[in-house]
Amino acid sequence: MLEVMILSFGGQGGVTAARILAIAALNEGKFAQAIPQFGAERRGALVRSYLRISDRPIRRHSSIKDPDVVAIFSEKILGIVDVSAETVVINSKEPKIKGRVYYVDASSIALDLGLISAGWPIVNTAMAGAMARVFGFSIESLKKAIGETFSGKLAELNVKAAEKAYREVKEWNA
Amino acid sequence: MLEVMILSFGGQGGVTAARILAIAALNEGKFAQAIPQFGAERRGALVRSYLRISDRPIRRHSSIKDPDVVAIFSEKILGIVDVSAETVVINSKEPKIKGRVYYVDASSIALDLGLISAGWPIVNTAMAGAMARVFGFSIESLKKAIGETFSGKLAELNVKAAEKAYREVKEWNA
Amino acid sequence: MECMIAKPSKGAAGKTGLWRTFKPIYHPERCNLCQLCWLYCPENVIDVSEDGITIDYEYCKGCGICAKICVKNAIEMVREEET
Amino acid sequence: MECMIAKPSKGAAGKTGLWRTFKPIYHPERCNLCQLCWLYCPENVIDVSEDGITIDYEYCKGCGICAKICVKNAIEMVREEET
Amino acid sequence: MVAIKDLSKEKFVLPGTTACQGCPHVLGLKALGMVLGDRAVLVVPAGCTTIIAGLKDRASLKFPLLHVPFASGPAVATGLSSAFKRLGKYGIPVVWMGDGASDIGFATLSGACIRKDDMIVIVSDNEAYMNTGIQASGTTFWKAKTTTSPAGKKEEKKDLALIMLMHRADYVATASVGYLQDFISKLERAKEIEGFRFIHLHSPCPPGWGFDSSETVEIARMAVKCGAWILWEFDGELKISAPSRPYADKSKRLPLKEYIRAQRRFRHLSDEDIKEIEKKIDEQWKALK
Amino acid sequence: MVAIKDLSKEKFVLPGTTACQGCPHVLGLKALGMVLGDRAVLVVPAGCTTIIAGLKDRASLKFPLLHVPFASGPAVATGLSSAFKRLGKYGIPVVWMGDGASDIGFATLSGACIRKDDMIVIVSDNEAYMNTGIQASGTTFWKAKTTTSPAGKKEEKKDLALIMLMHRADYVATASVGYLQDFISKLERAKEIEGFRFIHLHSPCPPGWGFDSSETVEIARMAVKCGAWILWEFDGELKISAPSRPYADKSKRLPLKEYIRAQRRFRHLSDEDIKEIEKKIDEQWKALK
Amino acid sequence: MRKILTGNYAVAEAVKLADVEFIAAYPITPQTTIVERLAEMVERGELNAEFVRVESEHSALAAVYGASAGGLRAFTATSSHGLLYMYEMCWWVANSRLPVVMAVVTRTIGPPWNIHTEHTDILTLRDTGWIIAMSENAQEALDLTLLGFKIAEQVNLPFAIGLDGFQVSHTAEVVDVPESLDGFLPKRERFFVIEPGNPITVGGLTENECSMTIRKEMAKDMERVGELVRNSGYVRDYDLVEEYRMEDAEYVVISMGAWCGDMKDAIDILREKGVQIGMLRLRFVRPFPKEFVEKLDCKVLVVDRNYSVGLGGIIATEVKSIANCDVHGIVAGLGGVDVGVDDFVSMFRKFVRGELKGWWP
Amino acid sequence: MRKILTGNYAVAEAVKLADVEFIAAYPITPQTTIVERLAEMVERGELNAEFVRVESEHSALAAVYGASAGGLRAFTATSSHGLLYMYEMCWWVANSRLPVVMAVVTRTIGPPWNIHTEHTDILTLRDTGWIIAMSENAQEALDLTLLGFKIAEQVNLPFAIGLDGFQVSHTAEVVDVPESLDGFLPKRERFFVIEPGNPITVGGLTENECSMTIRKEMAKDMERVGELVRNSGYVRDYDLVEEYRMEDAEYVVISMGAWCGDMKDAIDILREKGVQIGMLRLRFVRPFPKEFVEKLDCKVLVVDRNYSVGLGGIIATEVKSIANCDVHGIVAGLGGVDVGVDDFVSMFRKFVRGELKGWWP
Ligand SMILES: Cc1ncc(C[n+]2csc(CCOP(=O)(O)OP(=O)(O)O)c2C)c(N)n1
Ligand SMILES: Cc1ncc(C[n+]2csc(CCOP(=O)(O)OP(=O)(O)O)c2C)c(N)n1
Ligand code: SF4
Ligand code: SF4
Ligand code: SF4
Ligand code: SF4
Ligand code: SF4
Ligand code: SF4
Ligand SMILES: [Mg+2]
Ligand SMILES: [Mg+2]
Repeated sequence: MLEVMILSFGGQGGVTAARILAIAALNEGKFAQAIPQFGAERRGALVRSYLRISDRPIRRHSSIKDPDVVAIFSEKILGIVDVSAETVVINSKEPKIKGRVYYVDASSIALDLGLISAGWPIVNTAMAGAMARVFGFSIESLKKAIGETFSGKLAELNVKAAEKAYREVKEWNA
Repeated sequence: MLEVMILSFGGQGGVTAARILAIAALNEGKFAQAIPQFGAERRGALVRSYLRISDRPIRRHSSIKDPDVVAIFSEKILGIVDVSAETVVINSKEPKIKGRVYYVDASSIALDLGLISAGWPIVNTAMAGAMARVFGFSIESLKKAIGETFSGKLAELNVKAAEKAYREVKEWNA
Repeated sequence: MECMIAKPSKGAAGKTGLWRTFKPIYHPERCNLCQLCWLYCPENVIDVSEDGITIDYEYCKGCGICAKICVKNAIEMVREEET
Repeated sequence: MECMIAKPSKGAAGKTGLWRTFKPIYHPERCNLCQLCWLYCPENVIDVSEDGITIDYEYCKGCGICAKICVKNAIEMVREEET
Repeated sequence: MVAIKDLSKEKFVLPGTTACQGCPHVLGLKALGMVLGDRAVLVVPAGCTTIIAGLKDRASLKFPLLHVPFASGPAVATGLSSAFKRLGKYGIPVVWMGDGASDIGFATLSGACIRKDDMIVIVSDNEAYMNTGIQASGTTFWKAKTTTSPAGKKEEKKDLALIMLMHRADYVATASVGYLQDFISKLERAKEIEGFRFIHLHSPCPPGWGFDSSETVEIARMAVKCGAWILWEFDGELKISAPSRPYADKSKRLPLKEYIRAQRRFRHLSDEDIKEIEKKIDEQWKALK
Repeated sequence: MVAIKDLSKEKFVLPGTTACQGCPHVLGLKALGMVLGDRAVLVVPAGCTTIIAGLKDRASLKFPLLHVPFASGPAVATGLSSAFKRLGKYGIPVVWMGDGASDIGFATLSGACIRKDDMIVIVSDNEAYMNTGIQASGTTFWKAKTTTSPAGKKEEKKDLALIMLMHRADYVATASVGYLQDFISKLERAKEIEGFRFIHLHSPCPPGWGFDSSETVEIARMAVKCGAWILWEFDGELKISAPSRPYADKSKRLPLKEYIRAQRRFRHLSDEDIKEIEKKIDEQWKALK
Repeated sequence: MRKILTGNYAVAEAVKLADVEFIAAYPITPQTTIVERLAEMVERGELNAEFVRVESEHSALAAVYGASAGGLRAFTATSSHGLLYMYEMCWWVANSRLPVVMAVVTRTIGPPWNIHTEHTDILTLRDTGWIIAMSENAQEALDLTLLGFKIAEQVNLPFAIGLDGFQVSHTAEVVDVPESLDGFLPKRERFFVIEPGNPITVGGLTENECSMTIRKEMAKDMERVGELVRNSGYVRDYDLVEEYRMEDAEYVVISMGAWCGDMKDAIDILREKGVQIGMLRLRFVRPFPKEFVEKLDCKVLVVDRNYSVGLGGIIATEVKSIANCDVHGIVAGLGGVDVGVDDFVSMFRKFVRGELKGWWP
Repeated sequence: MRKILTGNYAVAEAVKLADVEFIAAYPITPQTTIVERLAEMVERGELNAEFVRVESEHSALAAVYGASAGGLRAFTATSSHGLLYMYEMCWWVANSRLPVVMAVVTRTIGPPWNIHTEHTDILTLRDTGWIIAMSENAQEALDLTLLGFKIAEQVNLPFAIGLDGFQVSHTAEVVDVPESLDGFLPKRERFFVIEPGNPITVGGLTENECSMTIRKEMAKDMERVGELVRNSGYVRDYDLVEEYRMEDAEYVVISMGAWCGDMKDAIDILREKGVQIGMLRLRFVRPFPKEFVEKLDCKVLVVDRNYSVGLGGIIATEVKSIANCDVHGIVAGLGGVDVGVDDFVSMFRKFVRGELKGWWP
């Protein structure tokens, strides 16, 4: 079982990213579970979401304390959370921290595509793209998942964002 | 323990009569309990109230099924309830039924004194007077009880009614 | 469940005629058949016909509204006999 | 019981300056000290003095209201640097 | 106005109810039966009508009738009206509630009204919680004595109908058991309209107010004649109803004192008190004009 | 009107709250602190303010503050005000509630008002249940889209302030976070009066209505300028407040369209819809004059 | 001083003796006469309290909550549907650790509408953190109300006193009313007081652990109640239970409320016939008098005037969960069905013979 | 069809599949997404039902009561304070024998305000006459909602499905959604329907005995539920409980809700270490699955995510009242405190070693 923790600011779409990836996992023939942070957070605050992916049905419902992968939706988060995991996926132009790090400039991808809400670039699909790549999902599984989540023009843009990040995500080890 | 059932129409004051007699019993150095009918009755309907008098504390709270004394506040009640008890106290010019019967014209006593409410003669204190006599209470105990229950002019009138009935109640056996 | 379902029935409170202290007595000769007494009888015990009104004494509670409402004084309240 | 009693304290939500995408930059030379920005700053992070205003960037959420309200254009919103 | 002779004689209130002698609610319910007949489906929150509706297996009212919790009336009617619509039934949910039910259930009433749910709500207002033994309610008359306002109620009577008017109810009227024909014509109108219809019915109660059971109608009429209770109707526009119209002219009004002195609940009032009330009545008339 | 410079600079809202960027509630709370200072004792039923007030041991608001169940606010204040009176304390209970709380708690609000209990009630109206995720409330604007009115709300906005006026509250006003000085002067007036004081505060919410966080004040002002939100005050008599006065003249009003088109919740509206709403606005102005 | 008082009037007397400062209540049969009497006392100046006529039970307890949070001694009373309508507030008050006292006149929950006694209503409080006492008669109604204020303020938990509807509430009996309390009820420190100048915020969002801590603390304080009842310093001695003819009992009846008086009369009758039977009357349901139930080593009959659909009598369940001996439960007198001395004589005899079924009648 | 759905969306899917005709609900976290989803379905015409936005939970259930009394299939959903606010109506609906279905997303009762899971809220229904089921995951949330309609309409009792707040309600997981129901949910006769032309009066004052009769009848019909669940004809088989690795268990854990998944993982780990441990998961709390508890003859640990102040964990009390073996209770995870696989491993090991205390953590 793969356990993933997503760190994002409210409004960035961490929860949605987890759900999209869960659907993508299902499309890959796996079992999956996406858990939003259990909180009453306002837009802007730090949010934790969780994602489990497994070949067998997932029974547990508790939060993930020791994730295999941590996904970081904003560099600023590094300033307020101590991140330690084998694998990190980060929205950034550079790797920024130590370990096995996958980095992608999801903010720019989102901004370029006009995926903005209340001033925030909505990086969820771009980050989902990067993570899908890290998890070894096919881009098709992911695109289908995005298609089920959004509709119309929005779906199109988000698919584009995911594809771009899927392509552009870079690995770095240190 | 003496167990008494009072039958009256709503508005006639059966419940008040039971309470006054309980206070009178206390004044006589006894224990007593007055139980109103447990119901949602409107003015006019038949009401049962209960009275227990004893030399020892009274513990039970259930209703009285087999009373020693039945007090009947209106002759009309005879038409709708089967009354059977060793002793009956009735508001009537005549005994009206068989057994050991104490009768007194409580309606006239009340009407004469102007004890009327919504067209009804309020016979409670007159009937309490008759019952007190039957129970062997002193008139003083009863007067005190009435004094605690009513105030001013009303107390006076009710004491008069009770005294009159206490004096006038007649015994009859058949 | 059945015990908490009730069906329409006269006399839900029994023979409420027993509640009366005063009894409405109808004087047909004074009546103009205006039906006001019928309209305002809360107990719905007055019936009207071409010949006048009838009062169902089994249920009439003797409230006295009919007598008050009748401009013709065709209803009179009299003290109920104790029987 | 104590754990459900809270006392006044800045930063109940942490350093909310982190929430900013845009940052208000003050241009004192354009300011007329009308204090409207102070009045309408929802986060209460603007302080006024005779010399102008100061913004507490530790908590300013970058909502942009101050910039909009300022008739003098003395506050400008600029994209926050990712650091 | 329908002539008395032409009113339906079918009995929806069956003789031998548990109501007190001279009960105002029963008068209202009779009128309801005359107009709505078997289209009325009653929703009855706790109150005197709970008792009046019957005991054990015997119902005193020939309507389909649901007894419901005190605060729930209009919401239950919302559900019922939805059922009638969906199942193509011709019933009209009628919430028959007391003034007390309109206190505890005011949020419910307000909610159903702003949704414009399809029902007729009648608040039969005897100006106190009678079923529990004459406690003061929001609509208890100013300065009236009740068991919870032993020195007289300190607050003015809540003006339910005006408040419902501000809710934009589809139809609002005041009525009185002293003017049944007026009430009947209002019910006729309410029956024709769809949506949320509200009638505030003035219902003097003999034991609760302290007057003889024969005087229910008279006391109700005195309230109108002295101007304390104003009959009006909002049906697109607000109109004072015929029985009240003469009393817009203050000089035509019955002296308030006569109304007040006829009731035990006002026995403690001074002449000053009465004057104070009179002033408020004037204001009330002004507000409606 | 107090000059901005003379307003108290003491902070009752402490920086670093959990409110969203551009939150209107916080603006209202700031004003409250400026006027009532440490006399205000807040009673806060569930709503966004529950969160805004702080987390864990850290309170964002420098008032004594009781969190209370959703429907209970004014009743809790009744108890508090009794305690303050008896114990000789100078506090004023202020019920700070959302529009949603005024739905479920409408009976409570109504009850406290008719008792004329001593408190200030402020309904900070962001026209939906925001804290639970933008569900429609009684005061949600006509035709606005919410998660429970996905095709737009079918009922008109409940006119809370007028309804409270009909309750004979001791003081009633409408206000807007777009005109804080007007709100502040109303709070000043409310502070001087004893009894039940009610202020209906218009509070546009960026995420709930769908506009940028920088536009809270602008949107609030647009509502006033297009006449959709009318600022008025009842203090013995009803007066339109200064910021709204120009818009009594229809020709002076901002085209409603501009207000509507600035918000995502109205994205689905047709020009017809807007015209319909415009008509209602005219009626509203008529009713107030 | 000995007086004839109904249970409801006895409660009102206690509230007066306790110098209660704030009362808010909403009428419901059979609770109304408590409230009416208090309104009258306040009106006459016999009791210097504020009496607020609220618009619902939810608001009654909300107002009482506010007054108590503001530092006042506060009281309310209700019954059945009223209790259900204020149910949310009951939880709120308990978790807030406010020493509110409430009389609950027990009554059947509808439909059908039924105003007679049943204990299912008051038992809905059993998880909330309220201390729950159940009186047998008017005397206890008075005494437990007074004890209630004392103990509530000692442990900072709200206190509910049950009175059987009509059987206690409306039955007038001999009650010994204390003339004065002689410092029995001093004012005590609260966990918090809401007042101007003290900017605390109470009840907001916290760590999840706080909810858990709060329950643990309540549990701990609840455990102190037994000792406090035994050492209250009240004019009469009380304990969480009453033991009646338990000396050598082979059979023990457990129950609570007004009909326990009838049961005692029945036990006397059976004792005369040589049956070794006694009774453990629960005067308190919360805290549950575990220590008394644990030590029983005889045949136990629990008579429940309440019912949990899908499981059984509530007290029987709780007794069974604790007792170390045979426990038989019977559900009786729901909806106020009258069960008196004769019934109990025959019920207990059937029990002794092992013939008792689950419902009576 | 397999989909990724949250528990709340799974419930909404079930409501749609059940062709519900009337929905009234009031928002409360974490129930809201059920209601929003249903509003959307109705709006889009996917579900031909009336959706009413009421002004409170009391009114939500009142409207549902009215619709159900009028003959419609009706649904609502709520949580914690919402449930407490509609509590009076819960009793009314049950006694009225209306087959209403309600989702209860479990949440801690405040203060302090806390939106996380705890089962104390849904357990306040345990006396009322509602059938109470508790799902472990989104799949069961869907299945039990569908079963709920069937069984409610078969026995004329309302049905509540519990979902752990967030853990089930908001966790998106794989759910197998039936394509259609093929006559699984036919319309059934009701005890009564309120409609014009049928002048019956329901719920008025009756003899006291009626209240008793009603409870007896409810008890009887409640007893039929187990059999009906087992023979429901649903696409998946269900029973009142789930037995997990019970074959040869010396230790049995009893609990309910979302964390039972974590417990199963913990049990697997302990099994691997040779501990003979299994689990009896309560899928239903009412009717209480007595028959399954009675037959246990091993060491039982009840893990309660709820608490009755002054007594203890609620399920532990009920299990103890029935079980014929040693039962130990622990109260854990109140206020949503996270308890996961590791915790359970260590909790169960302590239990086996006889070292477990009453609270976790
Ligand atoms: C929640 C709740 N609280 C209180 C009651 C008790 N109760 C029943 S009827 C009633 C008074 C009814 O007053 P009103 O609505 O004016 O009707 P009336 O009896 O005057 O006709 C009250 C308080 C109840 N049934 N439910
Ligand atoms: C009895 C009850 N029902 C529902 C809720 C859930 N709830 C909490 S806040 C809220 C919405 C608040 O809306 P509003 O009052 O408008 O305040 P806002 O969040 O918009 O500021 C709801 C429905 C609750 N806490 N209690
Ligand atoms: S009111 Fe008088 S006149 Fe009219 S019908 Fe009746 S009895 Fe006849
Ligand atoms: S006395 Fe009353 S009940 Fe009898 S007929 Fe006249 S109005 Fe009707
Ligand atoms: S609003 Fe602009 S001009 Fe006014 S004080 Fe602020 S910065 Fe200066
Ligand atoms: S951006 Fe917003 S929070 Fe920051 S100073 Fe300006 S108004 Fe205040
Ligand atoms: S108390 Fe009044 S309203 Fe109630 S039944 Fe009697 S007369 Fe009618
Ligand atoms: S949702 Fe709106 S009202 Fe609520 S905190 Fe955010 S901005 Fe403020
Ligand atoms: Mg009334
Ligand atoms: Mg809101």
